[in-house]
Amino acid sequence: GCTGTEGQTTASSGDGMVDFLNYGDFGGGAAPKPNYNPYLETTKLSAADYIYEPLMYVEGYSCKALPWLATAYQWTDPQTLVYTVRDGVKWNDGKPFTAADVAFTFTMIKKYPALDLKGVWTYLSAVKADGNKVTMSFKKPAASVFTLVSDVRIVPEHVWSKVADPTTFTNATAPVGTGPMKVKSFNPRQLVVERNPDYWQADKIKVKELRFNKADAGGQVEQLKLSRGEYDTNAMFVQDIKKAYVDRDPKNHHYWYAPGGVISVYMNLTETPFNDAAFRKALTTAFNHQQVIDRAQLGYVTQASQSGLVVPGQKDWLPQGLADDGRIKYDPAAADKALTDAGYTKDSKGHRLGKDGKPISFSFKVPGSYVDWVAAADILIKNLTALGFNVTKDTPTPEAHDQERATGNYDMMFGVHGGGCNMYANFSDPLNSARTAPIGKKADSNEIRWQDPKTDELLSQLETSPDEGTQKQAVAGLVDIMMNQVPMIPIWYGAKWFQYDTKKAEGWPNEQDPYADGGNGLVVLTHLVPSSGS
Amino acid sequence: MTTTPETIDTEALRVTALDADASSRLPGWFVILWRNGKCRVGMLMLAAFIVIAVLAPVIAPYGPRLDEFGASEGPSAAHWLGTTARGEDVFSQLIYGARTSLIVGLVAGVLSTLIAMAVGLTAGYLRGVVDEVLSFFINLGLVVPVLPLMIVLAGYAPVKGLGLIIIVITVTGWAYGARIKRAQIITLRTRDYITAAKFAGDSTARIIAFEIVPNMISLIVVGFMGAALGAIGAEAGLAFLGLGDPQTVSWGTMLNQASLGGALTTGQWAWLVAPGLALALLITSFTLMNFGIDALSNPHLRED
Amino acid sequence: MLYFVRRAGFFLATLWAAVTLNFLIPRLQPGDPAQAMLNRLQGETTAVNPAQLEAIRKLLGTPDGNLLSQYWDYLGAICTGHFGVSYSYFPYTVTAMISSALPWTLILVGVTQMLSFAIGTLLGAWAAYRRNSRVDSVITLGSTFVGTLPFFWLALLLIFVFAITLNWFPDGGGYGGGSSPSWTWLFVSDAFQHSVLPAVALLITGPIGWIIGMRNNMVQTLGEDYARLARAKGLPRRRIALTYGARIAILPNVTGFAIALGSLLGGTVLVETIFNYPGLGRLLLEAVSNKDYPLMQALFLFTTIGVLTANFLADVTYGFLDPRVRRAEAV
Amino acid sequence: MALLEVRDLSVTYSPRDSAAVRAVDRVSFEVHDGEFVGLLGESGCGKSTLGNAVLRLLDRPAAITGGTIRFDGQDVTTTPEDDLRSLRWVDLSTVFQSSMNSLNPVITVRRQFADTFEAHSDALGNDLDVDARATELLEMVSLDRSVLSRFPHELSGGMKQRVALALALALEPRFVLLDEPTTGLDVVVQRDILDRLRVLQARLGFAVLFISHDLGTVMELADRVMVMYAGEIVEDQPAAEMVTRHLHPYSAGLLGSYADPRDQVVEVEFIPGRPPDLSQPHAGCLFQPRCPVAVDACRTVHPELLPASLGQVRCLLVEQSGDARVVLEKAAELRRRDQVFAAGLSERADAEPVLVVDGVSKVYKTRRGLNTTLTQAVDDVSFALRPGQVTALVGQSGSGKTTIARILTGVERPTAGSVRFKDEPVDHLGRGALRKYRRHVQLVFQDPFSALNPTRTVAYALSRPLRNHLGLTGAEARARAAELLETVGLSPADQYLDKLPHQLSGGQRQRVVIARALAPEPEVVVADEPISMLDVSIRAEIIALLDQLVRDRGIAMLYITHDLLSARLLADEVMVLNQGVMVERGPTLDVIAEAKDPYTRKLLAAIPRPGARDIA
Ligand SMILES: Nc1ncnc2c1ncn2[C@@H]1O[C@H](COP(=O)(O)OP(=O)(O)OP(=O)(O)O)[C@@H](O)[C@H]1O
Ligand SMILES: Nc1ncnc2c1ncn2[C@@H]1O[C@H](COP(=O)(O)OP(=O)(O)OP(=O)(O)O)[C@@H](O)[C@H]1O
Ligand SMILES: [Mg+2]
Ligand SMILES: [Mg+2]
Repeated sequence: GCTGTEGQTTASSGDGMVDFLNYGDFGGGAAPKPNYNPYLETTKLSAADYIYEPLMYVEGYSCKALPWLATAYQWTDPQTLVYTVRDGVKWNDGKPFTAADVAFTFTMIKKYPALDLKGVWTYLSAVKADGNKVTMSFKKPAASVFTLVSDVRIVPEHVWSKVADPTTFTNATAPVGTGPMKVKSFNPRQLVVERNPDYWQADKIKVKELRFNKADAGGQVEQLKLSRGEYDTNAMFVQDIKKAYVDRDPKNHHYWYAPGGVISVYMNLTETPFNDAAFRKALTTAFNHQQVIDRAQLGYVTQASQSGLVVPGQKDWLPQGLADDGRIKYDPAAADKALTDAGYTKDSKGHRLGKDGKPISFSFKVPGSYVDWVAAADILIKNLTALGFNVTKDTPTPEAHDQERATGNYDMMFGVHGGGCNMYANFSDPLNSARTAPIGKKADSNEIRWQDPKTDELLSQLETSPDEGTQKQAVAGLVDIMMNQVPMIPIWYGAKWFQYDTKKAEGWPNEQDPYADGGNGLVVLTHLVPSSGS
Repeated sequence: MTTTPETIDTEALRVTALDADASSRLPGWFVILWRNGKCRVGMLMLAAFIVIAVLAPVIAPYGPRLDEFGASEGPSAAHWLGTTARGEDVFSQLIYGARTSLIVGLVAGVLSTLIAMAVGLTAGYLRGVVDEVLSFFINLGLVVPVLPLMIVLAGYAPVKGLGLIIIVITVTGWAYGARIKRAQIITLRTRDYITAAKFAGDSTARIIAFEIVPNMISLIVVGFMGAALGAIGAEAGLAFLGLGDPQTVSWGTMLNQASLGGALTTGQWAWLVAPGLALALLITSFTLMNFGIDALSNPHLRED
Repeated sequence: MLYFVRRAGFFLATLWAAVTLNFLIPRLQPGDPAQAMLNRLQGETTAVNPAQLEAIRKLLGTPDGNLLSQYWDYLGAICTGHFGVSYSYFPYTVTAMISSALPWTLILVGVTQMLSFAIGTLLGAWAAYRRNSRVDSVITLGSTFVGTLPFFWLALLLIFVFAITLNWFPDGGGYGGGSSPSWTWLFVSDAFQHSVLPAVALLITGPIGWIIGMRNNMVQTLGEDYARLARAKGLPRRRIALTYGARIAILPNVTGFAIALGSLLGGTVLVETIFNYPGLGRLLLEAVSNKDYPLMQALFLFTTIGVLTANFLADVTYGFLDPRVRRAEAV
Repeated sequence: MALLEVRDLSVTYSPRDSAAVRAVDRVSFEVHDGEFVGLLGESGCGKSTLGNAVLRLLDRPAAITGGTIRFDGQDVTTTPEDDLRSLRWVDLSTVFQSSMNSLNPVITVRRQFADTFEAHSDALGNDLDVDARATELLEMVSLDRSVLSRFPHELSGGMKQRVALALALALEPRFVLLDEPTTGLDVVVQRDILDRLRVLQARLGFAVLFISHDLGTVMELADRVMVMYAGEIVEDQPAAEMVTRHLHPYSAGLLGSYADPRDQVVEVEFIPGRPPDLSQPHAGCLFQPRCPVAVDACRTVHPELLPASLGQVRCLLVEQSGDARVVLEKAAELRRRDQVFAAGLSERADAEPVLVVDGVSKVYKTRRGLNTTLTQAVDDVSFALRPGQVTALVGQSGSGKTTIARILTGVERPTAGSVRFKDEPVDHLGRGALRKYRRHVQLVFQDPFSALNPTRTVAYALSRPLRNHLGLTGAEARARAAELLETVGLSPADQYLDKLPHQLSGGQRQRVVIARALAPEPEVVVADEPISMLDVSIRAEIIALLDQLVRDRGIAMLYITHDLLSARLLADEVMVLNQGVMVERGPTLDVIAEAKDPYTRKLLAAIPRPGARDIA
């Protein structure tokens, strides 16, 4: 409790603040070097996320855009987006933050395409600052770019304009940002950031220090440490989380695995019988999702909706009247019947025959080292075999697996898509005919080779229209395609690992209060308060 | 002291015992090994492992990948060593695992030892240009980047599963042994009895195999033990890298899965300890046999 | 003279071939660096964002084209020592990464390798000297049993018992979170504490090969005539064991040791991974799994040169250690 | 009290794979301070075993199965190993029969000396100048001090032996056991060394037990000579007595096998039959089956070693009759007729040479750090070998004889000059051609201890050439191998076929090596000291065998030896080598009778005359 005495267990002192919280890994590989360049996605240290902030923060659970460095935005026309920049924000070196910084940031990204992680300049034509307004002009209607543009981290002009080459800038000493935290100390074992007292919403930050700890590659020791309560939050896979973590301190140890990307069964749509929509649709009831979830995924995940959206977070986008949010029940009898009806009969020995009268056989590829995927594939293969298909399992290495998926060298395999907040990207990446390639060539992202004019039309509607109603209408059309044409069959949602400990701080997001997902560190930090209990 | 009749008697007894020994049709090397008590224990242990491996389906109570039991259970009457995080029976996996581990260990061990011997001994024995060329390959073998090579081999090799693992391990593992053996043979090749064998008209291969190898059996055995151990370990490592067949059950993969499956965090000691112990016991059986190997290459030692 | 020219020629040829393999093999692996980096970042259950991939490709300047010109650049890099920028530690250079990791590996693994060799050789010699006694059994069997326990298993056990449960030693890393590398007493002692567990793990599993090898060789040499004469000479038993048994028995192991030292890097992956040790082994594993070609190539070059040089030296010293190999050529 | 007192000593080899061999059977003798005792005996009769037992160096499966050994009053059989150490080398030193093999191969000769001194620094003090002392010792064995910095493999066989000998004397022990220490030495050096040994012995007063087959030397040098047969001592007499008035029929046989090569007529006889199988129990006298004068009682009664004449003898006849010499003389008469080999009996026709050596030289280069030393081992030597003829090569130890043998057989390449076999140059043959060449040319190795693979049985060693060169396989090869063993006097052959080299005595090994060289029925035999470790009787027999082979099959033979007697018996032509240079060459009789070269004359002068000391 908050007795005011200095103790080992209580990290909160009398001032109503948490002294420090232990976080998990901080990125940067096994031998991290200081690097707070927010654009070096793959090598920056995660502390950069607490230093640099976006215009709007689109939280990952229900995809709400939270005003952040911008207080508001407005589509003045489908090709023009105007942000109102927040007043009174200061860079942590004391200089004021202005709209000019935003314009500078975008101009710099344009100049160095390697920094353009979101690809905003494929749409943008110009970014101008004017007073507290920033105006973004697009080459064509580009409503879908909103989440991308909003998410770009803004850097100070007075620092970065002096950087010779921002692509190789490590920003290692005293990085200047607007965020709630400043770098306190770094060594390859531990990275400490401390509270920025001048933060624009400093009143919401009740944590004095975040300590990130370098995790080992194997994760064994980390798991042990987590289970012993050495971390206040972490994001890792833990086998049997209940026994290993929660049960050790049921009062304080919690986890919440929000649904993420959709893991689907991809079928090679250029091959028979997968090119037959009726066949694909028949398979939607063929898979025992629950078994996959319970056995292969240890109950950590939930069944995916056939709609391609992540429910319940994105429920608002679903068209009305979709039964059970688009989750389709496992019903082998129905699958059997649907297949037979579609002209795929069984012969006397129980083999499912193709339209050419030959038994259908194909392979299911799954990376050998993804133990959980292999287990899931085993279950699906069992389901398919029960329906009379002759399915062989193939276990290439993950790299080979990815390559074969991209080049279309497969019959059936798992693929991951969607799960983000950009509805356009969610559907466009896997389904847009512009994003595919002939078999043998690497597809950009449409690895199933779905080519459908109707889909493309809906996608362009979704891409361009700033109007929410129109967008929803387009999504409804795409959901309909997903439900009836069945380009792929979603099975489960990848879990966003997130464990937290309420000993020192509370206010973590969870199923009851899903204000963001566990990975939205910036948002979560503003919700944390010292523990009241114990 | 004069010889008493008894001592003469015991000697006579010895002679008959020896006659009986000679009449049994066992190969000489086996007799030599069998005589050594420790070696005998080692051979019996190894035999036991082999029997277990061969009879795995009979001995194991369940299939190794049957995952119908409660997950992460501790040892019980039904599951002597508990169950895995996926609800498989650990004991059954241990029994079946003996198969893979033995096959990989022995086959890859033997193969890489053979290659190492063929290359190393030829190089060291012939010297000159042959040596230079073979040494070139040995050196290459020593420095090829093993990790990516494994990945590449796994990606392109026509065989998969156990065969692939054995190939990968053999290809990457022979050079070290070859190097050591080459060094050793250089000191042996100038002995008079080797020259004598040349006078007897023996071919180079034969001289190496029948004159030199018996004199360096102990070194070869050490090499083999190292290779076998390495192979068993590498098999686990490969599975870890995703190059193995995840469906194969071996002690290595068991260990991997046990530690990945949180055996440490959930306190399932049996799952974690059993395969490690089995592995150590298997190698210990080799070491025990090593005590008898001395006598093979050094006849002086056959007498005790 | 000709002899040396020839040796040097073969050395260079081997070096070139090895270096070429180092170049080719990583590139034969399926997949590309940008993809690998993103996968590491996101894990398998997040969809890949094509724009992001594109940006990373631009950043790394991933050469997806002409292998030949890449090869040329690579040879140039080797000659000049400019290995370029690491992909997985962008924008840090390969040289920076390696030079910060090298001392750790050299100290931890180098020292334990040498200790392993020394301990292994001594124990092996002792076992041979007391052949078939209890000492022999205890040394050989004991060391086999302990030494062949799977390394990562043993390491985890050590961590669990001594770091997590007893809290005697830190659970990993090269030094504590609070200190940073410098030549202060505080840091050195901190680093030492961190090296105890990995060193112990290495020392438990390291000597076994040397023990058995040494024992077997020495049993052989102790049976030779010269050892018998030494006994007749009344040399102390220990002395016979050392100068007559061990001195000659150690010879085959010298080569092994040279190679082991030369290939320090390869053997360190596991220990550094488990103990989270900031050395070359971890770098290597990362480089490989991230397809960080520049880093990989430099590390492989290290190994290559290390092993080849060690080999070369072993060959040369062998002549000094064992005069018999110097014997004039006979057919 | 005697310095060494051996009482009823028995040593048994009990190998696991074959029957136990009682190699030494209730042997008793004494050696007094300053005494020089010779030990003669049939090859394989247990001399080395006895020696090793005295030094307590028996390895398994040999064990002392009875009796005591007292050294200076101390029971050596029971003294703990650690206490023995102070005794060793300081009081009790030795030269092994395998002395060519007993030097540590990886340290220089200097280190081998230093080691010895260091081990006994308590007895010597620490401030000993190793180099000075070692040089002194090496001089004693006629070796140059440059040998100090060499490694054993860089020395010739005889040089290694001399180093071993010098080592044995290094600490001036009270008792030295010399087990055939001079098999690799030429007579000059041998004589020189042994003379110095005697002088030294007289000065320091140490005792020597000298095991040797060189009857002449033993008789000349020893104060007392013991003769051993089948594990037993059969006679023990003062040397002079032994030469002229030996009592045992076996002693008589041995002495009959000796002659002086300088004599006009040289004849040697050998004892028919084979020694008994020591793994079987025997009643009666062990020599009885071969004894020409045996009586019925000899078959059943085992004679005891009883005092007779000036010493002791183990013979029933001597026991029974007052004057056994009469009987012995009669026996000698009987025997001489059938088992005799005489020199130069048949005339040899000159044939075309098969092997021509032309101006061959060999220089060894040894690198020691940066500086290289050159050793001119052979210098411009030319000769030819003809079918049906034996050419003997004699010369000082280290003069390059083995090197010539190696060059001739293609083991080593000459630095200059050429070797031609039937008009084909052989000095640069490739591997395959060499193999073919060796079908016709065989080498008998000088050192039988390193010429046999320790892991391979006798049968294997013999069957290889039979198989490769004659195409014999399986049982055929084994039968032929057995025959070969019988011809070289290893009988019953079955007993030896499956033995491993370490289970054989030195002489037995040497005979296996000879048999192996003869196996492929070669046209040319290069024999490098083939009989140095054999007793005189078997020596004579082997010479007879070789002679017969040479004459019957038309073999050309290069016979390298230090033993001028055998050269005289066997060779048609003698070549004398001195420091790599051929100094003399000619028909045997001429060379021996009227040597021109001073070195040759020295060589001849050095031949021992048994009993000469007494006569003088
Ligand atoms: N490998 C070698 N390196 C250097 N010198 C050598 C080598 N082999 C022999 N020698 C030298 O060559 C000379 C002749 O040696 P070789 O063995 O031919 O003598 P040998 O006449 O056979 O003597 P012995 O009768 O003692 O056997 C000796 O001085 C010896 O030291
Ligand atoms: N390890 C062994 N096992 C069995 N028999 C052995 C062994 N070693 C030696 N012998 C036998 O013991 C007998 C005596 O051997 P020893 O070496 O003492 O003979 P030796 O008198 O020295 O002969 P040589 O003059 O030939 O050297 C021989 O018949 C030999 O075959
Ligand atoms: Mg002997
Ligand atoms: Mg010689």
